[in-house]
Amino acid sequence: MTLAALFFYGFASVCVASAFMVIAARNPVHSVLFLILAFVNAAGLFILAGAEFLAMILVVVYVGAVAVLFLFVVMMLDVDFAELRRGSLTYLPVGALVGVVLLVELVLALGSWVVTGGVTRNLAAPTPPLATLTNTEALGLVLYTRYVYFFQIAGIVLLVAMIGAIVLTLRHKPKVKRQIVADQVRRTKASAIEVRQVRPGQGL
Amino acid sequence: MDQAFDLPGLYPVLPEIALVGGAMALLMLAAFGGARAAGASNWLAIVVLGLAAVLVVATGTGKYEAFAGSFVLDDFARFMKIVTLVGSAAAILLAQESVGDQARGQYEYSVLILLSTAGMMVMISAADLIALYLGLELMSLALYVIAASERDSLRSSEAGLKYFVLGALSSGMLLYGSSLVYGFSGTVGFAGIARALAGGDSGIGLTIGLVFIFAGLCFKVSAVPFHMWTPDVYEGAPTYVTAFFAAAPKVAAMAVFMRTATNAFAPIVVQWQQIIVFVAIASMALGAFAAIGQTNIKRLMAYSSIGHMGFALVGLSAATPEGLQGVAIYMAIYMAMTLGAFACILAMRRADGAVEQIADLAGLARRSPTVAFFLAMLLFSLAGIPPLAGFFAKFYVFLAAIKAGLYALAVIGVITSVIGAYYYLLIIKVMYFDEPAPAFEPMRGELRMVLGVSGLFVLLFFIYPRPVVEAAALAAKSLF
Amino acid sequence: MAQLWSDYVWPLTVMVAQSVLLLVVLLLAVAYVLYADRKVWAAVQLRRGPNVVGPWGLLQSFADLLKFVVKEPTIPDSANKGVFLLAPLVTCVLALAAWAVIPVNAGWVIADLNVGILYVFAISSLMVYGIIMGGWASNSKYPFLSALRSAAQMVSYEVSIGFVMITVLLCVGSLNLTDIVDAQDSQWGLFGWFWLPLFPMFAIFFISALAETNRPPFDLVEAESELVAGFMVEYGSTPYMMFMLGEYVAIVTMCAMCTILFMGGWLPPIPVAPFTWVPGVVWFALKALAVFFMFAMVKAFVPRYRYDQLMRLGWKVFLPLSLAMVAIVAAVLQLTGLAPR
Amino acid sequence: MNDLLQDYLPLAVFLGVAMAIGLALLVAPFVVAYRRPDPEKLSAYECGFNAFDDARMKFDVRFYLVAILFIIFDLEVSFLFPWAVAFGELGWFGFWSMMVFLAVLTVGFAYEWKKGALEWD
Repeated sequence: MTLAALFFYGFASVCVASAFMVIAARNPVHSVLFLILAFVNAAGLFILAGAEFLAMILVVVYVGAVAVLFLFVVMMLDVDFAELRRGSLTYLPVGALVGVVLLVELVLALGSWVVTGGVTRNLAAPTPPLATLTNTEALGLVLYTRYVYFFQIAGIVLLVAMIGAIVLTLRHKPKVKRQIVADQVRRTKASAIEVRQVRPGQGL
Repeated sequence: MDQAFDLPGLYPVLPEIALVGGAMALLMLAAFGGARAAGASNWLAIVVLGLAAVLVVATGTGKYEAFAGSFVLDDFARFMKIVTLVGSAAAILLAQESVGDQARGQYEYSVLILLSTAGMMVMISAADLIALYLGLELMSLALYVIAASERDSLRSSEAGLKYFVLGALSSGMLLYGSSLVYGFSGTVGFAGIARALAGGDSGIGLTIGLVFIFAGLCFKVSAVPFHMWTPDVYEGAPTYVTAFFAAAPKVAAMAVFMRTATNAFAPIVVQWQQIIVFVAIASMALGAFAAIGQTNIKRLMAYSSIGHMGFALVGLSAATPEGLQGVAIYMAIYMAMTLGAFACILAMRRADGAVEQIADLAGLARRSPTVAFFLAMLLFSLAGIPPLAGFFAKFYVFLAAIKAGLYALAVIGVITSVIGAYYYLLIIKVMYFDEPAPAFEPMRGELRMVLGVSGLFVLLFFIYPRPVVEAAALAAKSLF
Repeated sequence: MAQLWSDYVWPLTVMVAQSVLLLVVLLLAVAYVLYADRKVWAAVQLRRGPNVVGPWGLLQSFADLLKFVVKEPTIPDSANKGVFLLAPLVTCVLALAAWAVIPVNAGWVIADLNVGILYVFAISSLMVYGIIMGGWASNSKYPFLSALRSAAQMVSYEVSIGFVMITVLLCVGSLNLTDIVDAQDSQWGLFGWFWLPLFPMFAIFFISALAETNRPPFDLVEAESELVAGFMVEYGSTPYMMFMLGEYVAIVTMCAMCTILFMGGWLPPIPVAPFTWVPGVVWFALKALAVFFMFAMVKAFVPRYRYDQLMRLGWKVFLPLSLAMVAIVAAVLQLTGLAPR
Repeated sequence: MNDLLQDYLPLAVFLGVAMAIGLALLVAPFVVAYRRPDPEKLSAYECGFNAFDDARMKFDVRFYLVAILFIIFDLEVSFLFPWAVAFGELGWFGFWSMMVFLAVLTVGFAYEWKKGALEWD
């Protein structure tokens, strides 16, 4: 178990350090890369907590998809981030204050935390022991039946995201000639070839 | 697998299903049906909203639960849902623009309104934190898109982005709070949280969680420490979108606020009462003072709505059935007034496009006396002058506050509403006594309809207030 | 002290030894896969292919390695140095990392994860980073265009691969790769493997795997006639080699995944005596090699896709098809009661 | 729990060894190879002439759209994984639950298709 503790402190400290670097890095691309590092370490922490499915999903969704979009934006958008950043120092005291307040509250909250009997008694669906059920399956057993309502709302949220993405970004360039495969396939000899008799010296 | 999930259990959720199903059908119809179907989408959306309202009413009375208690349909939910549905339908009517505004013909607007309304319904019926969060996100995500929907307008894009960034921040706070509450109580259900709180051994964590959840909800109702987005978004978004923002989402957010406060956190009422009292005072004061210098009428409406949310929260801070009844009445009347006022703002259009300065209203009484009269009535009502509806709205919440012993709060409320009356009266003065500005184009039929209905409601409310007052009383009772 | 030895040091040594063994075998395999690729391609074009270094050119790949190591490494002045060097490392290490969970025989696996297939899926969705980082850090136009193209391309086919995996999982009921192979074990031998009932998905997986690894006919990333060498333009020496290595390891991974998901992994094709005597790892290698042969043949005789055709194939053909197949497979399993419990 | 971590320890070791091999390969030429950089050698390649301008440029919003759509479908796939694993025990309710979810997203997909978001021009 000491090994687990070692890994925990490793993941946790790298995670915090890279989270700090996300806001401290000068180059926005480096920020995103540090964000990815933070995500990967968070996934490591999830594994240590026994949530292997969530760890993998974190990597697949956040690192594999969301961060790609972030990278697209910061790499390719050609935004002058140094310029954007110039004014931000004036907000530093306020931001620092909010951060400190959050930290104090977190310390207060967690400092007083004891897992009381009430907490475990109230659990709606306690996680079954890993030996009997992998946590992917445990999740599958409740997500689509017991929590079907939330699951379906999540689907609708994704639908809104799709509509939103298209409403906000889709623009058609005028006069673009597109390949219509069905039309090409539908062409037959009869519709494509016309046999004409060409008289010499006269043309068509 | 679980026999609790048979189909009859879905009966109370039918309005939501109708909304979402209707929205998807509309989307498909408009995408594949060509220009005519797309043109009819606004009316079809109103039909869907009407159908949902009928389904809500058809559930009769009494309390239904679905999905293991995540969804509650009680009298409170019914009242708020009807108000929300009416607000959304009116917003679609207001957006039904016939003349060359650029974003028209986009059927996505009505589809997004339907989906956003579905999110509001989920929020109103939410009896656990997950449903609350998902409903809120569904509503907000659609709203972000709508706010930025005029892509060629820099202001609209900016409004959308601002709203999105601050909205995401508020969602983050809400989630942070929710996770603290879950961690300390072991449950996300409101009933379970109340049980854990009543058990009393949960420590300070639940209170901190409560603060964050309330902060997130204050963002959505634009109450004071979290109101920064409101003026910019109201001003930047297209006017018909602002009209929607000012009405239905506020009602839904206030409803979820009320249910969370009274159901989940009832045992620590003393703690949250302090927060709400502070927020109410700050909102009322800011709404009254900041609005005075405004020249843009949409910005003014933003500050006005901040102030009104403060007044509504006065009722909530009483934490009694009377107080909540007052909030319910307040939200219904507020929505009617706001929609009417926005109908007038949307009618402020000259041949070269829409205008939104207060000075443009100058001499409206001479140009179109009927519109001026109705707008004046609405403004009087917003100011809370008897015997108009706005007066009763304030009357009920202040009465509840006094009964609950919050005398100082009631006094501050009265003072701020007197100060607030100043800027409403200023507009009336501009309309009636200033030199006429160039005339507006004639008002569209739909705007006339919304203005007429809301004007008459505001004007005649005092003759027969019983249906609303009694429904609100029933609604408030079902929360306790 | 003795306890420290038996609890920590010895197991760790074993793990390191296993890892090194697997990696060495894998890298050797890649060296010969590369050789095979060139030979097949050459044969199709009636050439000899590599035939100078060693007997029949068998040592060609090692000579290449040596050559790369002694080449001068250059880092362009305008490049972002850290990211420029990180990119090939990421590509190479990620490609190798997938092999930690791939079982080459019953029980022959470094880490037998409950979520094995998800891990492979996660790794393959990360492979895009090497290319984006390399393309961006070079600060040069061709790599930049290539990085864009490849990111959109890999991302588009990722979705279909996900759906294909889902159909297989529906038939298995576990994310563990060993379980997936075991689920194909039946008395009908190769006719009990999933390639037969899920044939359309097998085809989609194979083609998506080509696109995912930027193999021809989907090699728009390097498309030498338009982008010179794509995101690798500015690279030389071992950083360049590491990109190539990563690419080929990823190809071998995809072949292995094809084998595990659809071709019964290490199971013998006919479950009777002479075939069952052969060690599973041999079957596994043979099957993976067969899939790789198809990879090589496709490269040799299918012309390159145009970018819009590539996107159309991914989004408008594979995505709806594989989505529909998920529903169909689920419905059939549910109706026939064949779903694993 | 402990068993779970024991599954992952070899993975960590394997990643470590792979990383070591990668680093060794990366560093090798910097140690052994001959190096004599000059400005021509270190300039960005652009078909033989000097680069016209910076390689950082704005590009088509379409790439963002593809990335966004990918995120949505990726999430859809993530929702499918636990479903597929627990499928046998979910019964018809679980089946229809997922079919409704997929139907909602298929509506979105059809809309995208019709709007031309999947076209590439």
